[in-house]
Formats: sequence, structure tokens, C-alpha cells
Amino acid sequence: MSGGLVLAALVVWAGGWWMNARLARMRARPGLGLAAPVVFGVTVLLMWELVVRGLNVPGAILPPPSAIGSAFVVNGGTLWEDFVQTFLKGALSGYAIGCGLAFLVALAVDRSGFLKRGLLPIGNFVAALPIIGMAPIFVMWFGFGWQSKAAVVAVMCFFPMLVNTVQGLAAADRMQADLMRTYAASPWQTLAKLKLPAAGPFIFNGLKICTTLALIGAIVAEFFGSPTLGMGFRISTQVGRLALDVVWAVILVAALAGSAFYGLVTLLERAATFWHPSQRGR
Amino acid sequence: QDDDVTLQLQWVTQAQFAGYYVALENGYYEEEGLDVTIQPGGPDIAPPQVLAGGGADVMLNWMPSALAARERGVPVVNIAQPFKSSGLMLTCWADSGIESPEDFRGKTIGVWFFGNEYPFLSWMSQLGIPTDGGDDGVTVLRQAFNVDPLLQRQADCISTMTYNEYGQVLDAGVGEDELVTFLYEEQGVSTLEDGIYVLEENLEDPAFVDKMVRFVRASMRGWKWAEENPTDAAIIVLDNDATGAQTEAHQIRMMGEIAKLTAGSDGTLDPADYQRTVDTLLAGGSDPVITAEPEGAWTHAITDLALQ
Amino acid sequence: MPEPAHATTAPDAATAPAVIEARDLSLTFETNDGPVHALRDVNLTIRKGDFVSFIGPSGCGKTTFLRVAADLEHPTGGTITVNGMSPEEARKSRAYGYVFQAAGLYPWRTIGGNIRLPLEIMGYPKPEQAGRVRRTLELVDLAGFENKYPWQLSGGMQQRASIARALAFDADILLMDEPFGALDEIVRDHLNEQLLALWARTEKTIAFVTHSIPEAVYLSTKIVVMSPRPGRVTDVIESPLPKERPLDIRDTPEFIEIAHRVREGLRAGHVED
Amino acid sequence: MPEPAHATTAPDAATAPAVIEARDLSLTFETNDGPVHALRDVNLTIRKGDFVSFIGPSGCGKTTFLRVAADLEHPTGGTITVNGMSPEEARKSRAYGYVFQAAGLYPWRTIGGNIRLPLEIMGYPKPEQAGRVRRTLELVDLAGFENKYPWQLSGGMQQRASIARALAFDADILLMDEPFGALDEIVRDHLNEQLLALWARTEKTIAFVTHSIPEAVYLSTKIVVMSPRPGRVTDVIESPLPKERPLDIRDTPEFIEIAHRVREGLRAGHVED
Amino acid sequence: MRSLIPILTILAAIVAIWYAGAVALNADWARQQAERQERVLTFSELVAETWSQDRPRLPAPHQVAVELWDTTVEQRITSRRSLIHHGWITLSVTLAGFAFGAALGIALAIGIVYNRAMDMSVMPWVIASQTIPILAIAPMIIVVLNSVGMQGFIPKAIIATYLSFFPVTVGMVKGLRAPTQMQLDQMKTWNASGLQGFLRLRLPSSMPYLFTSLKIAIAASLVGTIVGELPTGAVAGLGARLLAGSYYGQTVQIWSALFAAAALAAVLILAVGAVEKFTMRRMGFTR
Ligand SMILES: Nc1ncnc2c1ncn2[C@@H]1O[C@H](COP(=O)(O)OP(=O)(O)OP(=O)(O)O)[C@@H](O)[C@H]1O
Ligand SMILES: Nc1ncnc2c1ncn2[C@@H]1O[C@H](COP(=O)(O)OP(=O)(O)OP(=O)(O)O)[C@@H](O)[C@H]1O
Ligand SMILES: Cc1ncc(C[n+]2csc(CCO)c2C)c(N)n1
Ligand SMILES: [Mg+2]
Ligand SMILES: [Mg+2]
Repeated sequence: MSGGLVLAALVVWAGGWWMNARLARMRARPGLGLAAPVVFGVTVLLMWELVVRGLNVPGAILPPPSAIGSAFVVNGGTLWEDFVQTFLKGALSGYAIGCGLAFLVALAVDRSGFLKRGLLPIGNFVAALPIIGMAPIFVMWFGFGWQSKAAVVAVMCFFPMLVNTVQGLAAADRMQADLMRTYAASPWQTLAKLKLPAAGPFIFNGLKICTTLALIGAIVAEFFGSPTLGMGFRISTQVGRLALDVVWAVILVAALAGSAFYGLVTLLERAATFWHPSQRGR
Repeated sequence: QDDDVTLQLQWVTQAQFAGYYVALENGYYEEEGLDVTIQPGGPDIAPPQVLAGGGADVMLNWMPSALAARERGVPVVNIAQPFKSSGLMLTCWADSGIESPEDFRGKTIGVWFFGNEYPFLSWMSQLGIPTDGGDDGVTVLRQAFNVDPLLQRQADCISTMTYNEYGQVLDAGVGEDELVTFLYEEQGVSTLEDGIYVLEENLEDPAFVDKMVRFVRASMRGWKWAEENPTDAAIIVLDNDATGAQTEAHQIRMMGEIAKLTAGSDGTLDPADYQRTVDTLLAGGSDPVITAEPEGAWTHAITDLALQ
Repeated sequence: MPEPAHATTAPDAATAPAVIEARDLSLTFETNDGPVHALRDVNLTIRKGDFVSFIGPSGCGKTTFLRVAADLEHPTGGTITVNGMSPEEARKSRAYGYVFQAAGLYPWRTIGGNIRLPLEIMGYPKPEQAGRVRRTLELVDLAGFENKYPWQLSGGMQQRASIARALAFDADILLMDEPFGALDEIVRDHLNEQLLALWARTEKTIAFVTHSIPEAVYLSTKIVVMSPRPGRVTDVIESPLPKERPLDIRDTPEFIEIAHRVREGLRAGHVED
Repeated sequence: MPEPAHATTAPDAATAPAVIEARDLSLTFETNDGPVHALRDVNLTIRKGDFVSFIGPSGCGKTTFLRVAADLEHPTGGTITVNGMSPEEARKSRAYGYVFQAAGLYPWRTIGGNIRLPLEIMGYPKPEQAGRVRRTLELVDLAGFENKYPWQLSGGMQQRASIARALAFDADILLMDEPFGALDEIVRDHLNEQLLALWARTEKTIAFVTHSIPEAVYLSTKIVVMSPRPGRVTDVIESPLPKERPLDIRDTPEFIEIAHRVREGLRAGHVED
Repeated sequence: MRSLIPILTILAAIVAIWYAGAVALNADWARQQAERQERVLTFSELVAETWSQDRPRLPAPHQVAVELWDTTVEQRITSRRSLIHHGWITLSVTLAGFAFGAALGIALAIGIVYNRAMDMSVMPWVIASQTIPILAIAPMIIVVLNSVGMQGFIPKAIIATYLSFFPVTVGMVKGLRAPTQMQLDQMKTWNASGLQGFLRLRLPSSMPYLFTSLKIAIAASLVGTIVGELPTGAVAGLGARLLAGSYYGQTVQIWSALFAAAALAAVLILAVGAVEKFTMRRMGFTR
């Protein structure tokens, strides 16, 4: 019977593949863009369920999606509190601080060639620091609450955002900048009317990179000390209790929140940089 | 041809596991015809999970965690109990005004989770102290496995082991007179610590049972040697530490403290200790570790044969 | 061509005041491969109301000359005055409008927004801005496109919008760097006619870079022929054509003769590449 | 212009065999804003040895016609044959060389490597490849530049290299889409001369798109004038100019007259944009 | 030379701030210690104390430098106390993870570019996969692989792969799509086969994108390796040093491991950069 389930998994896989191949050959239609990844996702989940059951994998190692789903529903309240603690308090505030600070520093760097030549190489070195290692230090400095998580996120976000914004502020081409000069525009006018709009796509690129970093950073930091709630706390204590279904439910929350955050920033990007060819193409 | 045995530790290499390293280095396992591999653990490795996945034959674990795993569908069985008494305690600043457990109210306490929170929660619920903060209850921090929260005064009390973290607090330059300690053992809420566990289904295999008999016999021999030669045992542990981060002084002191915990045991589990552990856990508060009296969670079959 | 550099002081144009005046103007770029002499000893006077075309092979310094006049580049030798001031002062007093080779509209602003840009920067009052935008859009035949984005317009329309942008504010010098380079011949003819009309109406002084001989001859009162490396003025041709120029004028013998002279001047200065 | 579509069958050219033959050719692009009629009912015969120029306002379908002939686009109506085959068969038998508007050299290959690329793909033997590369480089005056990278050459030289690439293999049809669009007038004159010489020597059939009236008149035996939306052929002009054409021919009355006729044809079809 | 001056200035500023920070963060403890010994600290004594603690909240730069020196130059490189020994262990896993990650990333990108079904269905999931907190699943990966008999090297390399394939996929998809329509048409006019089009057009066009993403990927691979080293019993490697330092309150050791990791990352990125420069020059991209 177990072999049968594994076989069924293979059939599901073939079916999913076939459906997507058909979808790919269809003409573009609204909603179709969503259908293919959904088919893919459902295929993966079905295969997971069948393989886990078919091979009798212990729930303490890898629970089937159905168990994860029910854990998600049963623990909804706790998961929501964890989400508030980790995402809304830790990740979002760190994201705002890190990206905001990087933006201001980028403005300064853009004005000063000295800073640019001095700060960016060092910035690249610091950006290569594995922040995982910073997490215990920040817990020591900023306490067990969300503040230390925000600090980790802020540091993680700072350099990608800085590098992108600096690049963006230099993105206006020479002719566009010369035009401002012929108008004898002030530095502020040049910033507001040329540099910032031109930097938009780069700034959003930085913001998008930081969305995924933010959640990961906040969760990782919780592994090094936390109050008795939070997504990282939940994952690590529930692994200790072998409640893997709850652990995966938290991971599901993380993936959903991360993807939604990413999607939200992408929508903002589309609205703000509608003029850029990459946004017009579709 | 030696039989292979993989042992999963529940923490990084340190003198807490001296007996096994001694048995390995002194050739006791070899004499029993065993080829033993010792896998160190870590902060996020749950030994029962490793056992369930087939990554190890035998594991060390604290009993609360092992019993919880049993309820969760990973049927582990205690086959030997080298640690007689518990080394777990709370260490508090004396100047925080804490003199008795009643004074915990309104204070912040660092607790290890990952299965180690059970005895604490059960203790607090016996005392009737809520653990969700407020003036009347304690604020619980999930403490990482170091003593910084105490030194940085982020917590009034933290969890320590007599053999490890407590020493670190002293090493940092804090005087013993500045500290107040509460040994779980003395509070009557102690639970059994490092025991040797295997999967229940394996015990039906006589060859496996035989292997475990030899393993326990050699391990206990190692422990007794370590108790008698604490310095040498510590050096053996150091030799096996791949991180190169441990210091000799710390491991020697740790070995001295560990010897006190193993002293009363020949490896046989005392059913009274077991019952006390179970009672403590069943008395746990709202989020109990185990909901029912476990059955078949221990056996004397191995130790009876090993200690003949 | 003997002694061409002094041809600038042609008698009939000498009456109007000088607007751009270059004396021994030189500009050398220091590059990794050594110095590039973009301009060497250029002497040139552009008078009020002139329409001056610059023609010459690629890399001869046409753009550079315009950029120096606009204070976008600093000469390394000689002097240049614009409206009697230094280029910097002239730039700060917003004496000129500059039309770049590519349209260079800001893609995040509508056509109207692009034309409004210099007005905002120069602090024109809001209601006046709207009026000026409307009027210049009509001038270049783009009424009704105010709220479109640049990428929604064809290349020719974008180019016209960029000209409108330079006309929106009150500058009586217009510096235009190959504004019609990318357009097809018919559209180009049309824009040439309109530019001439505008010039006749507004009495602006125009400096105009082009690659096209017919275009230079058709538009200009004065054609400056340049040769490359070092960029020098090899010939300055005063056009005898009347101010009123229908497109047919290009089939007249005078026109063809001037065109021929320009081509000869060009070919003489041209280095086989 | 009454009945221009049948002017293709001019008596003197009717002798040579047809190389490209379009009958009621139509192509409609389906876009989000509705259908775009790029070509509508085009009838055209190009005979062996012809040099045919296509001229017309932007967007009239010149490129589209060439792309249909090259099997890069599929007609939605009518038929077209190339060397008597379908365009696909012609492409697979490597019947033509295509020169795109931009030079489009691969920056990671030397000039020699770029010219060798189609030869490698078509599986010419190694030693023959080297010979062909050398010969075509000489043909376009680029001998000695074989090991330079594209960015080390001027725009004109790159354009010549891209022509060499289309000449390196044996195709007796050459489809050229505004190959000289981005060059200055003098360089362009020079390349025009060379292209004519090459054509006279090799007896290839050339279809050539341009925006420049003088260029079209100077080069062609036949000028196809097109009008936009829907793209139609409005006039086909057979050139009475001799095969031997010095550059000066452009100042002759015949030349000016043909140019005039082309311009009139263009203006008639031109929609104000 | 001239470009060094700004860097050195900023570096000096950072070191100065660091020293000041060490005083600020460590002063509390220094005062407590003094109180225990019933001493009163003058300011200069306080400063000296804060820069020489055993378990500082923030070690002074020279403490980290001394620790780095002691654990690299002063040790045999085979010693377990040698950072070079641990760095090498981390490096070998990093390189393996990077190699797998780059291969997987390129393979996925090719699939996405050439197969419309994959393009439509896989990409959103590739992005979603990166929103999963790797540290949370790292222990599970290790346990699961342990249960099929894989330990040590491979699980860590797999975690490194997981982090490093993503930037390569994204960059390569962009790179393989970099050829313009004109270049693709050109290939068609020559009747080039699919393989010829890939080898002679798409692949060379993607090189600049590939190297940019490889630089990101190798740094990500290092982070992945360190993450993988944390829960594996902290046996060896820079991650193990970080963790052990944290258990025993050895802040100086944490910082020196951090710096070693950053230096390793910098070296790896420079190495990829050097390969890039060489390849680009060989291919004629550089001018
Ligand atoms: N910023 C610069 N640095 C170095 N050299 C430059 C710079 N700008 C222009 N040059 C060089 O100066 C010379 C003149 O350039 P310029 O742009 O004025 O030529 P042009 O006549 O406008 O040519 P085109 O017709 O191609 O626009 C050229 O050789 C060019 O390479
Ligand atoms: N792939 C396409 N999809 C939709 N419309 C297209 C496509 N290609 C061309 N068109 C449209 O078809 C018409 C003819 O285009 P084509 O490129 O043939 O013009 P052209 O004569 O070459 O113009 P130009 O002189 O600007 O190169 C234009 O209106 C163009 O917008
Ligand atoms: C995975 C895991 N991690 C930590 C502990 C708790 N623990 C066991 S021994 C010890 C002493 C450290 O000095 C501690 C804290 C556990 N039971 N399981
Ligand atoms: Mg120029
Ligand atoms: Mg075209």
C-alpha cells in the first residue's frame, strides 16, 4: 500500500506537469499568470502528502501538509501573536529604521565624493559579515525584546539599501543632469525633480531585497534569546517538543508573510515607477 | 568485527559527557567489541528526533524531554541512568531582594526552553506563581545558553547548571556572596537528567539488547574512571573538542561538579526517582509536558545484565 | 581654404550686437590615451538674430562648442562670452535654452510636466506656467498631448516636446544639438519649416548643430564648417538666401551652390576613418 | 498617383528571373490596442540583379516587408516566394544575408570572429572560413582589423563589419535594413560608393531600406515608395540612371528630378503625426 | 594611493567610534568590578579597564586584533585552536555549496528560459522559497539527512546551496534573456540550431549577469555554511567558533570569528571578481 501511495505521487507529478504544459500553450488571459504557480504548488503539496504517508515518515521528522494545515488552524491565535511580535514589531520597525537610515546616508554619500570613496568599500566588507553572528551580540546589547530583533534587521537591510540607493542617485544620465544645469537648478531642485525619480527603480530594488532579509533576520535573532513568544521562539521550542506540525505552520506563516510583504512592495514599485520600461513591458 | 554504535549527545562536547569519551579513549568500548561514534549535539538538535530518524542508535536526554517525545509518538525507553541527581538551578542576584521562591513575583527570570522549561513551569505552578508577567507573576525570558542576561542584569535570575554556567558566573568575577541559588533538587522539583535512551522497538532485537548491555557496561566503567581521575578525564574531553574553544580550567572544574551528580549511580534507574520526575511533570501548569502517566518508559533489562 | 578664420566679420551682419563671442577658444580633454584636442583656437562671433549652423564630421567638436557656451564644459584656453557675460553668469541668468541631441524627456513626467519642469525650477507663478505650457505645446503642434507620457509618443513628437521645453521660458538664445537627427526626412522638413517660422517671429538667436548639408543650408544665415582633431573652424559661409524660405528653395541653383561649397569644405576636412 | 501597383512590370527589367515575388501580401499584428495593418495587399517583383530601395515614413512597413521575406514574420494574407520557394525554405537553404539597422556585432567576438560566426553555424570547413573572413574584410576595407573588438572601431567601421558578416557566406540575396542610418554624411557617401561597387561586381540582388531620398536615388535601379497604415506600395520608380554612378551624379538634373518625384510620392502618402 | 585616503579616514573614524563605544558599553561592568574590590576608578583607569575586560560587551579593536593574531599566526594551522583550520573547514563547505548552487541556479535558469511551463510555474516558488527562514529548517535538514546516513559536510553544503542558488537563478534568467530580438533574429536568418543559439549567443550574453550573481551567491553560500554549522553540534568551522564563543561568554572570540568570516567573504568575492576580470578580458568584454 505504501508503494501505491508513492506511485500515486508520481502520477500526481506527471499530471501537474501536463497541466502546466497545457497552460503554457494557452493564450494570455487574465488570471492565467496565477494558475500555473498554483498548479505547481498544489502538485508539490500532494506529492509531499503522498510520499510522507507512503514511506511512513515519522511525524517527528516531517509531518504531512494535512497535519501542518490543521496545526495552522488549531494554533491560529498563538501564531497571530507570534506574527505580531516578530513581524509587525521586530521586522517592520527594523526594516523602516534600516532602510530609512540607509536612504539618508545615501543622500550624504551622493553629495560627497569623499564619503563615497571611503564608505562604500568598507560598506561592502561589512555587508559581507554574516549577521547570524551579530544576533547574539545584539541580544546582549538591546535586550530580549523586539528591539534587538529590529537592530539585527536594520543592520541587515542597511547595506543593500545603501548600495542600491547610491547607485540609483547616480543613475540619471549625463544629459538629464546637464539639463538641470542649464536651468541653473539648485541642488535640492535637482534632487527632488531628477535624482529621486530616476533612482526609483534602484531604491525599490533595495527595498525588495530587504523584505526577505527583514523577516529572516527577525526570526534568526529570536533564536538567540526572546520573550516567550515570537515566530523564532515558537519554532525553536516546538522543535524541542517534537511538535513539527506547529513548526511547519510557523514556517508557513513566515513564507506567507514574506511573500505578501514582497508582493506589496512590488505593487508600490509598480505604482511609483510606472514609467520605467521594466514596468511597462507587461 | 566490532559492532557499530552511534551515540547522540544532547549538547556540545564538554565534561558533562566525560564518561563516554573516557570509555572511548581508554578502549573500554573496544574491549566490549563496540565501535562507538559520538555525535555532539547543539542548540537546535533534538536527540529524540535524531533517534526517530535513525541517525543514532542511542541518545542521552533529560527525562522530561524524553517523556514528552514518548507522548509525541517517538517511543524512547530509558535503559540506564548514570546521573543520580540534578545539577539544574536558578541563580539570582542577592541584591534583587530574592530570598525565597515567593520573592520571584514581579521578577524577570531566564529559562532554557527546548524541553528544559518543563521543570520550571511545573515548579511555578506548584507555587501558584503565574509565568506570564505582571507584578504578581514572573516574566520569563527565553534564555540563550549563556550567562550574559544575568551579568548584563537583563534578568534577576537565570537558569544555570552547577557544573557549567554557575562557574562561568563566578569566572566573570562575581562573588558567591553576591548570588542566591535555588537548586531544583532542594526545592523538591528536580527531574532526572542525562539518561541513556533507545527506541522501544529495537529492544525486541536480542542482538541490539546485547550491544546495549555492553555499551552501558563500558560507559559506566568510563564514568567511574572519570570520577576518580577528574583532571585526566577533563583532558580527554578537551582532546575531543573539535572547536578548540574550551579551556582546561573550566573543564576540570566541570568534571569535579559532574562527579558529584554521577556519584550515587551505578547506572541503574531508581524507580523512585523516576516516579518523582513523573509526578513533578504531571503537576505542570496549563501547558503540561505529559498528560498521562507514561508506561514502559524505562527498563532495567539492560542494566540488570550489564551489572551482573 | 586660405585664411577662413576671419570670415566671421562679414560686413552685413556686423551691425547687430554680439551674443556669443569666442576668441582663441581651446578645449583639451585629458583622457587615459592622452589629451584630446576637441577645440583649438576657435574664433567666432554670433550676433543677435543670427541662425548659425555648425556642420562637420563626427567628433570635430560641434557639441563641445555648444557645451562650452552653455557652461557645461570649461575651456582650457581663450575666452568666450555669452551676452557679454561669462558662460556661468549667462547660465545663472537663464539666458539660453538648450535642446539636446536626444529628446531626453523625463519618463516619469507627462509631456506637460516636462515642459513645466524649467518653469517650476525658475519659479514662474503657477497660473502662468499653465498658460506657457499650453502655448508652447500649440507652437510645436502637440496640443492635446499634454497628459500623455513620453513613451506614448513617437520619436518625432518627443523631439518636438523637447524643443517646446526649451522654448517655454524666456531665453533669447537657443542652443540646439542635432535636434532632428533621428527623424525621417518628411517630418524633418516639416519641423525645419516650423523652426524657421518661429525664429522669424521671435527674433531669437539660434546655434544649431547638424549632420545634414541641406538642413544647414536651408536653415542658416551663417554656416560654420569644422574639421576634426584638433577641432577647428575651417570655413564660415554667410548665406545669401532670403529670410523667407519655402521648401522649394532647395531646388534653386543658389541653394545647390552653397550646398556644394559646404560639401567641398567638409570633404577637405574629412579624415578617412 | 493612379494605378502605381502595376508599375513593377517595367519592360526592361522583365527579362531577368524573379527573386522575390509578393502577391497581395498582407500582415496584421494583433496588439492590445487592436490590429495594426503593417502591410496590405503588397504586390512586388524583385528580379535577379535588382537593387531595390524601400522608402517611406516611419512605421509604413518597410522593415516588416524585409522580415517577411526573411521568414522572421509570417504574412496573414497573400503569398510571397523567395527564389521560387517559401521564405522558410529559402531561409533554411541560406539564400539571403540580412543586415540589421544597427551593426549588432557581438561584443565578445573580434571583428574576424563576428564574420566567422555565420560560417561556423553553417558548418563551413575551418580553412575555408579563414579565407572567406580575409576576403570579405578586404572587400569592406577592413583588412588588418580582424583581431580588434567591435568597440575598438568607429561606428562606420562597425557597420562595414556587419555588412561583411552578411557577405561572408554564399547568399545571392542581400536584405539591408537602414544599414547606414546612424552615420554622418561623408562616411555614408563613401559606404554608398563601395556598396554600389560591390553590387556591380557580385551581381547580387539587394533589397535596401532607407530614410534618405538622395541615398535611395543614388543606389537603386528601382525605388519602392510606401505609405503607412495600412502599409501599401504607393509608387515604384524605375531609375534611368546608368549603372556607373560617380558621386557627382547627384548634382545632375535627372537625379534631382527623380529625387523630386520620390519626395512628392512621399509627401502624398505622409500622414501628419 | 589617493583612493586610500578616504578609506583610511573613514576606517580611523570607525575605530575611534568603536573605542568610544567600548568605553560606554563596558563601563558599567568595570564600575561593578571596582565596587567589588572596593576601589574607586579614575577616568583613565576606567578607560583602561573597559578596553581590557575578559568578557566585554564590546571588545576593543586591539583585543580582537590580538585574538586574531593568536589564533592564526601563533597556532599550527592544523590545531583546533587555529582560525585558519576552522576557516578552511568553512571554506571547503562554502565552495562545495557554491558549486552546487551555481550549477542548480544555472540549470533552473535554462529551464525557465527555454520552457514556458517552467517559466510560469516555478519562478514565484523560487522567490517564496527564499522567504523561509533557513535557520529554522537547517536543523531539520540536518536530521533528515542524518537519517539517510549523511553527516557533516553534505548537509551543510546543501544549506549553502539553498541560499546560493537563488541569486544565480535570478541573474541567469536575466542574462539568458539579455540578447535583443535582433540578435535572436540574426541567429534565425543563419538557420542556427537551438544549441548553436545557446552556446554562441545566449550563454556569452549572460556572462556579465552571471558573474554579478556569482559574487552575491558566494557570499550567500558562506552565510549558509555558517548557519549549517550552528546546529550541527558546533563541531568545527567559523560558525562553531561563533557559537562556542557565545556559550562560554567569549565575546572576543565571537568578534574574531566574525571578522574572519567577513575577511573570508571578501577574499571569495575578490576571487570571483578576478575570474570575472580574466574571463571578461578573454571574451573581449572589457575595454
Ligand atoms: N568628456 C570627454 N572626455 C574626453 N573626450 C571627449 C569628451 N567629450 C568629447 N570628447 C572628445 O572630443 C571630441 C569632440 O567631441 P564632440 O562631442 O564635441 O564632437 P561632435 O562634433 O559633437 O561629434 P558628433 O557629430 O559625433 O556628435 C571627440 O573626439 C570626443 O571623443
Ligand atoms: N511585433 C510587432 N507587434 C505589433 N506591431 C508591430 C510589430 N512590429 C511592427 N509593428 C507595427 O507595424 C508597423 C510597421 O512597422 P515597421 O517596423 O515595418 O515600420 P518601418 O517602415 O520599418 O518603420 P521605421 O522607418 O520606423 O523603421 C508599425 O506601425 C509598427 O508599429
Ligand atoms: C538540545 C538541547 N539543548 C540544551 C539542552 C539543555 N542542556 C543539556 S545539558 C546542558 C548544560 C549546558 O551547560 C543544557 C543547557 C537540552 N536538554 N537539549
Ligand atoms: Mg555631437
Ligand atoms: Mg524599420
